[in-house]
Amino acid sequence: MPLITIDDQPIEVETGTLIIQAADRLGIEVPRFCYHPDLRPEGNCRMCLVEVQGYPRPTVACTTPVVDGMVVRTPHAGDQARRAVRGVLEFLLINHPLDCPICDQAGECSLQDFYMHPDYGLHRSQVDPQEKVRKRKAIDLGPMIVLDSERCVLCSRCVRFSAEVTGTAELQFVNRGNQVELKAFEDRALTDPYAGNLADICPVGALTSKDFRFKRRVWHLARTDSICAGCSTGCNLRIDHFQGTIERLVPRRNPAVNQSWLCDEGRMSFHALGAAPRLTKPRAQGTGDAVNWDDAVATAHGGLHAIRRPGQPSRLAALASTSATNETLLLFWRYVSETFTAPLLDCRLGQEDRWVDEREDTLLRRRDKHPNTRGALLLGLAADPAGGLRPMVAQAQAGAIDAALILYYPPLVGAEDPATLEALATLVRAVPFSVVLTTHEGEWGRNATLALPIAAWSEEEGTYTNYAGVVQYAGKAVAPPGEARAAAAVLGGLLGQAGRYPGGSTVQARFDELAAAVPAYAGLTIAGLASRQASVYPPEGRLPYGQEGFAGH
Amino acid sequence: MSLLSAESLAIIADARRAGPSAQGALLTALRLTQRERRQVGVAEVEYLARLLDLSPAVVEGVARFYDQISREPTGRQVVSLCRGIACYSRGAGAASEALRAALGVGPGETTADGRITFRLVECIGDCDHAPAVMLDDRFLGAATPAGVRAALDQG
Amino acid sequence: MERILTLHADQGDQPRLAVARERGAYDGLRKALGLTRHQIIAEVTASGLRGRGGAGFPTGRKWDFIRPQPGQPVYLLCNADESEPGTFKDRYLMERDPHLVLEGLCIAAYAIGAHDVFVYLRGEYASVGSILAAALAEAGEAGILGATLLDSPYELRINLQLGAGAYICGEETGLISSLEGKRGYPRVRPPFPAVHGFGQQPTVVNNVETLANLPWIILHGGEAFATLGTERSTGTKLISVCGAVNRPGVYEVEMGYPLRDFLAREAGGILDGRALKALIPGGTSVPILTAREAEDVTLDFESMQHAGTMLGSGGMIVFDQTVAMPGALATIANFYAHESCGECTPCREGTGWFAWIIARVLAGEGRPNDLEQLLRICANVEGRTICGLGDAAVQPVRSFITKFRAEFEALLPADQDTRPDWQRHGHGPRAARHGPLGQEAAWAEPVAGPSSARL
Amino acid sequence: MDKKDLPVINVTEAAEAETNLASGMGGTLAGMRVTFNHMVRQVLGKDQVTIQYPEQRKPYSRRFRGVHVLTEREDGSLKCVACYLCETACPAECITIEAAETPDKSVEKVASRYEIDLARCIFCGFCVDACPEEALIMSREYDLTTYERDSQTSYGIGRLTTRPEIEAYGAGYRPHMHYPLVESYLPGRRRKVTDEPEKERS
Repeated sequence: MPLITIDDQPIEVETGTLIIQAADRLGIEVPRFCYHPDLRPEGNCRMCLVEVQGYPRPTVACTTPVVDGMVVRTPHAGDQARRAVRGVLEFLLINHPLDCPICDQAGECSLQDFYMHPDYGLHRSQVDPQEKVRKRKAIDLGPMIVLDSERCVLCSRCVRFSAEVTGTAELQFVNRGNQVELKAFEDRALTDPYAGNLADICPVGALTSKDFRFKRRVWHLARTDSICAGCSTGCNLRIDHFQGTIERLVPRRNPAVNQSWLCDEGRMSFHALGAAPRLTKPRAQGTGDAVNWDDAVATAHGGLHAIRRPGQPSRLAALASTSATNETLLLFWRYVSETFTAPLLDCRLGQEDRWVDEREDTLLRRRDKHPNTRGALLLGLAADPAGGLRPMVAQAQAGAIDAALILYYPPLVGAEDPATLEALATLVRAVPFSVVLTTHEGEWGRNATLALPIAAWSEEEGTYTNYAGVVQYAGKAVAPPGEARAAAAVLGGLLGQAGRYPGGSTVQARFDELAAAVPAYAGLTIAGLASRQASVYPPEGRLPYGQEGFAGH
Repeated sequence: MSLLSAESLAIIADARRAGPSAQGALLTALRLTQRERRQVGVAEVEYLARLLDLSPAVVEGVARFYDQISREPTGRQVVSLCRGIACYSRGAGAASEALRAALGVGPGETTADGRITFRLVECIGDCDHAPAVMLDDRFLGAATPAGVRAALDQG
Repeated sequence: MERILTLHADQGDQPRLAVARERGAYDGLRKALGLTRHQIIAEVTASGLRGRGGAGFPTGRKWDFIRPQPGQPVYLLCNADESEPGTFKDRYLMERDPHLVLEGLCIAAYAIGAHDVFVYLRGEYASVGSILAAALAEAGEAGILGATLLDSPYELRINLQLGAGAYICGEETGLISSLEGKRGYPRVRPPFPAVHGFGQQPTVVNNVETLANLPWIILHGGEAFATLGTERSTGTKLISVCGAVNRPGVYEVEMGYPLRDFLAREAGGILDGRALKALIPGGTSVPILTAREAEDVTLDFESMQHAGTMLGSGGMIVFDQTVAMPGALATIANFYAHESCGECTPCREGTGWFAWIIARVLAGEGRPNDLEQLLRICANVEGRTICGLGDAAVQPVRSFITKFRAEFEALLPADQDTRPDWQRHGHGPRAARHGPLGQEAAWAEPVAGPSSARL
Repeated sequence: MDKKDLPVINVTEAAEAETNLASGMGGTLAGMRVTFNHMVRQVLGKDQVTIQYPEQRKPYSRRFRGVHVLTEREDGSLKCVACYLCETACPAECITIEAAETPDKSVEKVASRYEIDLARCIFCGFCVDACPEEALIMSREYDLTTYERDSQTSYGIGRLTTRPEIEAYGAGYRPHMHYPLVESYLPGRRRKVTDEPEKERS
């Protein structure tokens, strides 16, 4: 393996590694616009010029593979490189509009950051603002993207993304010289379902998010790392929120799960939380709305406990959700199996256990729109092949069910399936005593004996296990509305009523219990998840996405 | 319906086979389209995109890279005056004015009747006849209004 | 003097195959087919032939880089995109002696094992293209360039491709991109075309004139070729001279031929007996030479390099005393601003900035520090770009300003304005920066400006 | 210098002089005279120290940091493009902005809501310093007395642009007041901020 030194720091890397990658590994910031780890390097922005001992002129770090013994100096250490990068940055700015006050990129803009860098920025402008080349502004490119070609630095990241990743090739450059302009043919709306990523990969304010447009200045945003709950892929993302409201979702790079991408449905999924009215107070049938949590939990357990028949199976229909976190599911499973004898316990509304293995497209999206189906399956919540919501309904209609405990989260991506809602409604109507834990007001839950408001995605922390068995931690960004509580807390309460151990108070503790209870998770910890991609499925730890690969690659 | 003549389509088909990639035929296709349609506008771009199985954006991007491919229709005859350094030093400026007067249109313009387009082009490699002028693909040698007129009339 | 390229070119009937055959066309190819590839490459290497496109890279070495994997196709691309301002030698060859070019093409293809050849002609050479096509057809019917070469079993398919007006497509990787049906963007090297070229396959790109030397080299041997010219510039060179001379045109001279004699004899002296002011020896992409500098230069790579310029494409542009340098530079700067492909930053913005500043200087609206500004921009463009166009654009700007500074300074106002540049308003014409470059470019008449202090 | 050049004060003489005065009514009268003179001048209305506020007001410096004013372009449109820099700079967190899009592509972004809670404002002027376009300046208006707190101390776009007080007091503190970089107009008056007179008219 070649051994090279960058700014006097030695590093050994695999053959074929690019200088810029080696520098990144050393944590040395090499300024760049066109280079992106998940796109083919093109070396056109010339911002990553570095000097290599023995080379007559500065060379681009993003296309030059390391050679053993190479001695590299970045602009931070080398005068030649510094002069080169200063020059390139000045060129990039001579025709850049003075838009920062109205540009959504401001605050997370490479041009701004680099210009403010003492090593290669802070030059005095030599051009009159009136002289700049004018191009077209505020061009609407469909539901996701707004294009401002004047701000474009022509790094071609977007062009390569639409050509290599989505294969739609909807963006191209036209003209020549300093008249070159980024353009979608006839300004047509971008059709590919991953267009939102263009706003992320654009290093400047040329391609910005239409949904986030003018909402907030980015420096006001608080950031929480999380996992997309839109489907069973479990793309890594960051929740940007301000004073308790989610403003946008942006992908986090994870080469093993979603590279740097996020589908538009996932990106917009947070809007689903506010789309319908939320359930904010525990509600008991008959008695108006005024039920406090303690009474509610007590009543719930009381009613459920009452149906137990000594020596005989309990006629309880317990329906968990494949959208719940592993920790919630463990408590649900524990409460049901520790309190009742042979109840109907399942997590399927439909065919989740089959859909979880089906792709929706060749890039990220999967047919199963639940984030944690694999986790639920690993917990044995779909043990009975004939189980699921529909059989429960059938039995309830046959009068074979005395009580129902339902945990339900509306999907964040795609509309709720009316048939499923109808089935739920029927189940609730058909059983004499029903406890519903859910996030939103819903017709189907009207007749429930007890409706308990729980926290939705982004309002509680926990782990999800994606289709391929990668266990990932999702943080809590905002507080649940009203009196809503994390489902884990509610189930813990029920366990307490049952005189059982209510589970740990922190997510770490609850996950340790999961690791202890479920062999697949043995030896894992929350802290460990962050550092490595733990795959618990299939058990031998083979990563299916390894073979599946991604579109356009 | 096809925007291009059968023989053009045949040539494009050959070009697709000649190179390692089908997209290699795009340049030829653009030239033929420009010659037959006198422009590569929206309709032409979409047609070529379908023909060569490319995205319209890609076709437009390539089309708008080259000087000889024009978005707006050009005249039936294109007079190209060289503004290269050699021709400049031999009075292309004066020639430009003379031609403007003779043709009634300035550089970059097309006559109202859509017959003649007058362009200034970069060095066309006819420097020994500076200031050099072309009519379509023909080198006319040194640019004199009379000479250009004659050439225009004989078509 | 020994003539290699223009031996028959002056006879009008040379394009006719029958005539050309009588004069020995394709004899070199016949002999080449009797040799092995390595023998041919050895001959060419021995001949010391260097690329005639402008860079002067040894042709034998270039061929030697081709090491295809088994079953991997190899491509030969003939660079006939002769767009360098002031250069028209390749056009001369292809029009007057197409079979010589085709013969060289076949030899080269055979030498590197290429079965598919593409001749990339610039769009403006459509008429030249039809001459080549006719010659090609004739040679095809005669069974010379049919499915196979002469009577050998060697398959060769020659394709003509016309460009559509883009200087950058004369750059070898830009030519490859254009041929692949993409925007003519040059590519970052490494990987070199010899490894990943046309369609990611091993590719050689040779200039027309380079190829035209091959038949002679094969017939008379590399040694013989090496005896011509100077030690490191062997053979002869086509010089296309234009501008202020009495007999502009294409002339073949032996390398090392004195420039003074060339101007006096071949070029027929300066126009109307005026005095030489300056000349650009190898297309606008090389530094200009003042009359004094030009005095004892000889026409070969080393001497030109020694004089601080390059032989380049051999497109010689001569200026007499009546030409004002600022106007000339504006024309050249507009050319590069117009022809920069816009892919990489320094060239895209730098060439535009050159044109813009020079335009306003010419319009008498320059700023006092504009010349320093231009030189500063030169330093920021040179050596920072993907391809050679950036460097090429720098050469004229820097050499014109340093060698004819007085003429530029005469156009600049004295500095009263003390405000920082970004606060000054109302500079120069927008033409250089706005709208599709060029059609609006203001003409500056080449009338006599204040003559340079150096003359 | 020489010792004998030093000025000499004979303390004893001075002391004697005072004792003589004090012995008579002289000192008292002297004092009375001063008091009397002042009384007369006050009554006759010459150089009064107090003024009859609010009927009378004192002019303030043009750098006075009073209630804010949102300036306009020449065409009368609001200059503020909701860049949030003032909100970001405000140490009292009393500025609330909401941005909206405008069809005018040369502007793109405008403030649909701009509110300064003057009950929280400390009139430090950071907001004005932060504004890149002199879209927000301060006026010389200083009397903010109201009967209600929230409803009347929180100024929205309306009150920040159209108030008789702006007319009365004129423009106050703004950066570059001596080296104007940008053009801004006082709301509704089509008068350049830079044309503001040195002294306030009364």
